[in-house]
Amino acid sequence: MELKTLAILIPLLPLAGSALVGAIGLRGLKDRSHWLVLAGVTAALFCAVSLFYQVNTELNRGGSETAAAIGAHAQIDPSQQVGYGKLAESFTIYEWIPAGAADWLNVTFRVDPLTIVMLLTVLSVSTMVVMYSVGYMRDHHGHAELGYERFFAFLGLFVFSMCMLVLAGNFLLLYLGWELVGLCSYLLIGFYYQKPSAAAAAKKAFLVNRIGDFGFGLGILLIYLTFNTLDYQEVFNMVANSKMAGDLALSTERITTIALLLFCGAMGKSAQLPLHVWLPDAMEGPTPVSALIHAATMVTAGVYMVARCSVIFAASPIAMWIVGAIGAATALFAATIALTQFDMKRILAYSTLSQLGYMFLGLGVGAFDSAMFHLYTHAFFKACLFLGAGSVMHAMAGEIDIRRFSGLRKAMPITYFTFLISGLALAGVPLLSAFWSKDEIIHAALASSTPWLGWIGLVTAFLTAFYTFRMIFMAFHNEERLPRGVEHAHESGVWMSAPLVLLAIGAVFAGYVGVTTGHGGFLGMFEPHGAFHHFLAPNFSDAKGHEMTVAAAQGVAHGAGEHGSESHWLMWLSSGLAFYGIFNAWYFYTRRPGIPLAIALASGSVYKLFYHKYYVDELYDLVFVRPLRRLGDMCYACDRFVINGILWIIAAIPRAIGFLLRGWQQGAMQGYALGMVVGLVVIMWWVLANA
Amino acid sequence: MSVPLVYISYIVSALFAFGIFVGLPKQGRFPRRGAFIVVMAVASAMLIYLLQLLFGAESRNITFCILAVLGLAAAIRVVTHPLPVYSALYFVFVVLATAAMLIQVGAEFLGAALVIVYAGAILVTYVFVIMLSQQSPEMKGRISAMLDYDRSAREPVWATLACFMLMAVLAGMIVEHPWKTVAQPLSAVATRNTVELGRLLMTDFAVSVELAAVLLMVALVGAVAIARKRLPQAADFSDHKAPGEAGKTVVPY
Amino acid sequence: MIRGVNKQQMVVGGIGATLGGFAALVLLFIFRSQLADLLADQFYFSLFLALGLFGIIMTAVAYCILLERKISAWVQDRYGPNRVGPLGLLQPLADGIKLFMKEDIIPRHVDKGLFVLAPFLAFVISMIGYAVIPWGGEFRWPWMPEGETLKCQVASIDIALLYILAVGSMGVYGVVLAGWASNNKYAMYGAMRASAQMLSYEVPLAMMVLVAILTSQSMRLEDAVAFQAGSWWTFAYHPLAALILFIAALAEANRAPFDLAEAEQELIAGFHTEYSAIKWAMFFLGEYTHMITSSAVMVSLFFGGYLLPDFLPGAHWVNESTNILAMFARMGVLFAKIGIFIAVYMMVRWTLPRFRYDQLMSLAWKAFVPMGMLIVLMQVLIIYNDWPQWYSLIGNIVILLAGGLFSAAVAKPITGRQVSLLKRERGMT
Amino acid sequence: MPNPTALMIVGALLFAIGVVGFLTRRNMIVMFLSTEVMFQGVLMNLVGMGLLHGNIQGQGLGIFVLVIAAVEAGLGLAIVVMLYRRRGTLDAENWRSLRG
Repeated sequence: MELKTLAILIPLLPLAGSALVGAIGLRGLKDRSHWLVLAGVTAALFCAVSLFYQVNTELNRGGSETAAAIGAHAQIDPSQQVGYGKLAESFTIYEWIPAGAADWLNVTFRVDPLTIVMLLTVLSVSTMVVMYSVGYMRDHHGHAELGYERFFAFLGLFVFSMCMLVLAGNFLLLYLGWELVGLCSYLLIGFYYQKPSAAAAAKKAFLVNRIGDFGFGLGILLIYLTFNTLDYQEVFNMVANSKMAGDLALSTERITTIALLLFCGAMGKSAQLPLHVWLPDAMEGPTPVSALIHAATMVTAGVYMVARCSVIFAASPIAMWIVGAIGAATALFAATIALTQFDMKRILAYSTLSQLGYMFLGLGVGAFDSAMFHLYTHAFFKACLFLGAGSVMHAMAGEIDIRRFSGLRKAMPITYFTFLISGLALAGVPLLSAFWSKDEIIHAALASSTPWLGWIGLVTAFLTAFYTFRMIFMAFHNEERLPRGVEHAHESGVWMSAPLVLLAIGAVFAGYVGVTTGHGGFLGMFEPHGAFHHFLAPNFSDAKGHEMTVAAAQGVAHGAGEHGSESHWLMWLSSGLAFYGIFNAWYFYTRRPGIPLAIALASGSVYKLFYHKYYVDELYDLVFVRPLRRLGDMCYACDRFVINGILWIIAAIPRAIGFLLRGWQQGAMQGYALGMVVGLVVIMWWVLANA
Repeated sequence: MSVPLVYISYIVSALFAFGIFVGLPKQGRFPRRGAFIVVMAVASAMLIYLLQLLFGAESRNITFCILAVLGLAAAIRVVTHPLPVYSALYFVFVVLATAAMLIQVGAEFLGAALVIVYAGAILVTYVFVIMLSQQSPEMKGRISAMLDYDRSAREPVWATLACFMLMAVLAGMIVEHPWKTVAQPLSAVATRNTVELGRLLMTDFAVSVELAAVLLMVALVGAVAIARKRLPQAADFSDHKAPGEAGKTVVPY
Repeated sequence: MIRGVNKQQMVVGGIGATLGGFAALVLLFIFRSQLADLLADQFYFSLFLALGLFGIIMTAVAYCILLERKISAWVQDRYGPNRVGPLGLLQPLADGIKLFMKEDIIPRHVDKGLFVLAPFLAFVISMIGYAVIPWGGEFRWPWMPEGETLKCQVASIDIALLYILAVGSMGVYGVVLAGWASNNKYAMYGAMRASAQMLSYEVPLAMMVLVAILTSQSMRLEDAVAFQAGSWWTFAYHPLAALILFIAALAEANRAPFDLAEAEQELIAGFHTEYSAIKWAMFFLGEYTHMITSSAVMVSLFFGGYLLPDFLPGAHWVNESTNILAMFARMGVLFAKIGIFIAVYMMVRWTLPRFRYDQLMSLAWKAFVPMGMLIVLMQVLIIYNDWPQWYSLIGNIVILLAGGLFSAAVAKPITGRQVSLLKRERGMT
Repeated sequence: MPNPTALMIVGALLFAIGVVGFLTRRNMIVMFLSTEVMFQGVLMNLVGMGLLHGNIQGQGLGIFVLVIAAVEAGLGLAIVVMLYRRRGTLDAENWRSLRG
């Protein structure tokens, strides 16, 4: 099929499934509601694969020259339009909003390597999660939960929204997808809307996202003001040429403002530091939702957006610095909180925050392709971890606190092994997927002008390994204990274990697309810039060619070329840290279970700080929520007494007049009609007399 | 031609209003049949005179005048006849006269549509409803069979006065106003009238046509919903009725 | 000897008729050139045509009644009327004379004005539809100048089909007023049934006429006929539409199996219970005239009008020549087609049992109206997209099949009285 | 062809006659009939004005008058039937519950 057809089909197929389920699910499909959505998402996945093959072929053929040039990281003249060529195609589907005299804001889809990477990630994880949900959203007798069809309709809608977000060819459509995924997130977090905590979490997620989206919207408006267009390609071309609309020169302040406003949206959606509070609470939603939306796909939208706008960000060193700093801070901050939590899903949520921080760190030092690579590998193992946690939760009758159970390894072998593999990947154990991607980011950071970011990354890597295995050891090892009310643990059914296994395979092997050269097999393993980066190279050529980040790019290139010799110490160091973290966890939680308590008691306030998540929620409550509530009370009082009083007085006047005139109304319609006619005649006569 | 047109139109209005007043039912009988006929004849004559003045010298369109007079007389009988069925039939006559007048001025499609929609559908519905609600009167005791509320008019004086004022103001305005007539309009419009009308409806008025369709649909549903009779459900057929009870219930088809 | 008429009357009548005929011939001969001029003028020709057609159709109606009786007798394995004249051919004359001679009763309790008006309305309204039917195409008297032609049609107007619909929609008044004015319970029920029925069937009727209008893209009947010249008849493009039009016309004419307004078993004689003699005959004439009118319209719209099928020998001459003989041939073709339709009407009446009232209504509203809408939509699409016209044949078949399948799938007992064989109802033992 | 003004005068008279019928008659059906008479007047006025301006839009609007009349008749008669079922009478004077 043509690219255009495929690009249209990819969002429409899940939407069709979702709409059908929404329309006839409750009456007709009931327990079978999942089929339509599953079919739609799977078909979309096939479309995306087909898209990938077409573009890949094109890349290897037509775009080989430029790609080769970029792959070798030759110096690129910024004024030269390098890059997309035939690899990126925009399709205008529909003229959407008239903007100005002849201009339209169109529904434009853009297909380029970045899009395809995102689509493949999103759709493959979605397919897995939809499959998993079929097993998860049922009780022990295999009956569907209440709202089964609603769940799948929302899930399909989410996949549609995410595809729209990814495929968007201009900022307005991106914003639409952005808001749509926010809506789906809200709906799905609040899926168990009878639970007050779920409803509150949904509301919180929505409101916190609003803050970020406000900045994002402002950023888009500023882009329109600056460049007079919202189309990606045009905007990026102008940025690359340092031009504004009307051929004025673009100031760095302006571009920084735009980048920071856009990043504001990314902070909200990807839960970066000041706006991270919603993500842990979002774990109130069903576990597949947590896996899909709040770990693998939607929260990475911010990363995707920054990578998409790499040209804009790369043009502003300050913005890059802020992105990197916030990413590093979030990574460390979330990892420390994760050390102390006991709720499996919350640990994973903080881990997600931390990994997203890595991605932003990578973006901040100009390693856009490495960040995308980490996004891609992270999707697999984090989804697998979440789904594993869901599997445990399913077996434990909803209990998720790792203090309440242990030693599940025997009872749930599949869950255990997949969880272990994904955990190893998350910890950064060599030869598993995250090892490659995380190391790349740290390496790029160390090679950049801000090496301290890389050191933070290394510390976080150690913490990551520790908290991951703390969870694994507490939940799956030691003697078998079960929470009250659960007779015996059992392995989940095939609907749930199949996606686990598939995702675990992904967690092992996904990393190799980034380390093999695409034509060299395993021999190119230690060349970090492999097929993945080669594929993505056209997207970031402009950004990397820009003088601001040439240094960073050169650093990566430098490391890439001689990873084997000069950077070996980094590999050894990071794997050493990972193993050390795992060893520590093993020692603390299986050998000497008393130690953690002792440390917690000894560290005292620090532990409390971690345990209470740095009191951020409380701080927000104090600084924002309570004053706002006061303000609301004041407004209410004002409304109640002042405005209502005025209204009462206003209403009293016609009431009094009505009281006087009531007698005239005799109830027979014809009397009124007579009055109307007389009035009509008088008015007409009046008009005539004065004509 | 010394009398201004406007005074003639006032006279016509007064005569028509008076004719209605005379013709309105009082205690169910035709109160002053002779007077009514005389007044109507004079009013018609004045109307024809007025119309002739309006037509000017080049055309004295007697057919139109006759149709107008017949239509107006029928309309007056619609509002004055004490029996609703006759009112409805007179209204059919009004519709036919109107349609004929429209066809005469070249609006042939509208005329035909008027007959189809009004005479063919709306009025049949009226007749249907009237028949549902009223028996036809006995020949001998027409008054006794007539319903109270058909026998007497409600506040005829005020109504006819208002009617006179309305007629006078409208007719006076129409006659007096210096209408800007477009040169040679009529023949150009009249040829291929139906085609032009179709084009107009499908281009300029396309949205209105859609809205009208929706409106009709809504009215259809609304009418069904309003007038539906709550009848016993079909399940009632399975009930065993006591002898003598069977058949007393209204059974819906 | 016709029963009911004495010999003296017959003799006087015969002499009078002969003398009158002779006088007419003489007058014709004297004024022949003026007559030729008058006949060559479209206006006067139309006048003559109208008068002539009135006679022809009255005769045709009378013989339709005879035909009906013969056919019913044939269906019921009887002889039918065979006493008056050879093969009973003078029976209509005898019937007519009888109906004129009978006492005209106006019951005391009726509303006299409307009671008298109703049969005339019924008759006249069914009569005036003739005006726009093209009876024989264009032709030329031998004495007319070369190139000029006359239309063998009373009125050739732009909105002929609308006119027919308008006239048809007025047809209900005769029945309704008769029923109401009779002040009789059965007549009233008959009238109410008739009015609802005719209103309902007018909708599919108008839709099918609309299909024909769309197909020939003109509201003139002669254009509809011309459209069918040299191509397939519209029937071949729109068989379903023709079928629906036929059935709706049957219902409009209050013919069996849709004659609920006069169902003997239920309503004595329905709306004309109180009528007798000439007023009753008026209703009768009205019904048969209505049949002829609707047949003529249907033939013109869907069955080629006065055209002979092309493959017949001489069809070219008959269809296209302006010769007066060809015109008469065309008229003959049209009358033959009308005759076939009337025969079908009668066969239907004596073959099929009467519908129940709810079946009648659901047939119109649940079958004909949706199918009609689809056909109209399809024809519009064909015109809009410039598809070949024969697509409509496929469309018709598809609509018919789809409608049949759908109704078979959702068919439910209509009254709820039927006990399901499969499911045991609650409360039943 | 007649002068459009004549059409408008006849329309105005029809309208006024309808008004008086609506005001004086107590039978609800006849009141509705009177409104139909008013519609006729409006229709004629529309056509007349259209002719006056030399265009066909008056007739186009006339079609919509027909639509409205049909809608009004359908709904109005449905309401009348319902009211008749309630009280068994068509007298408009019977429905005065809106009296102040």
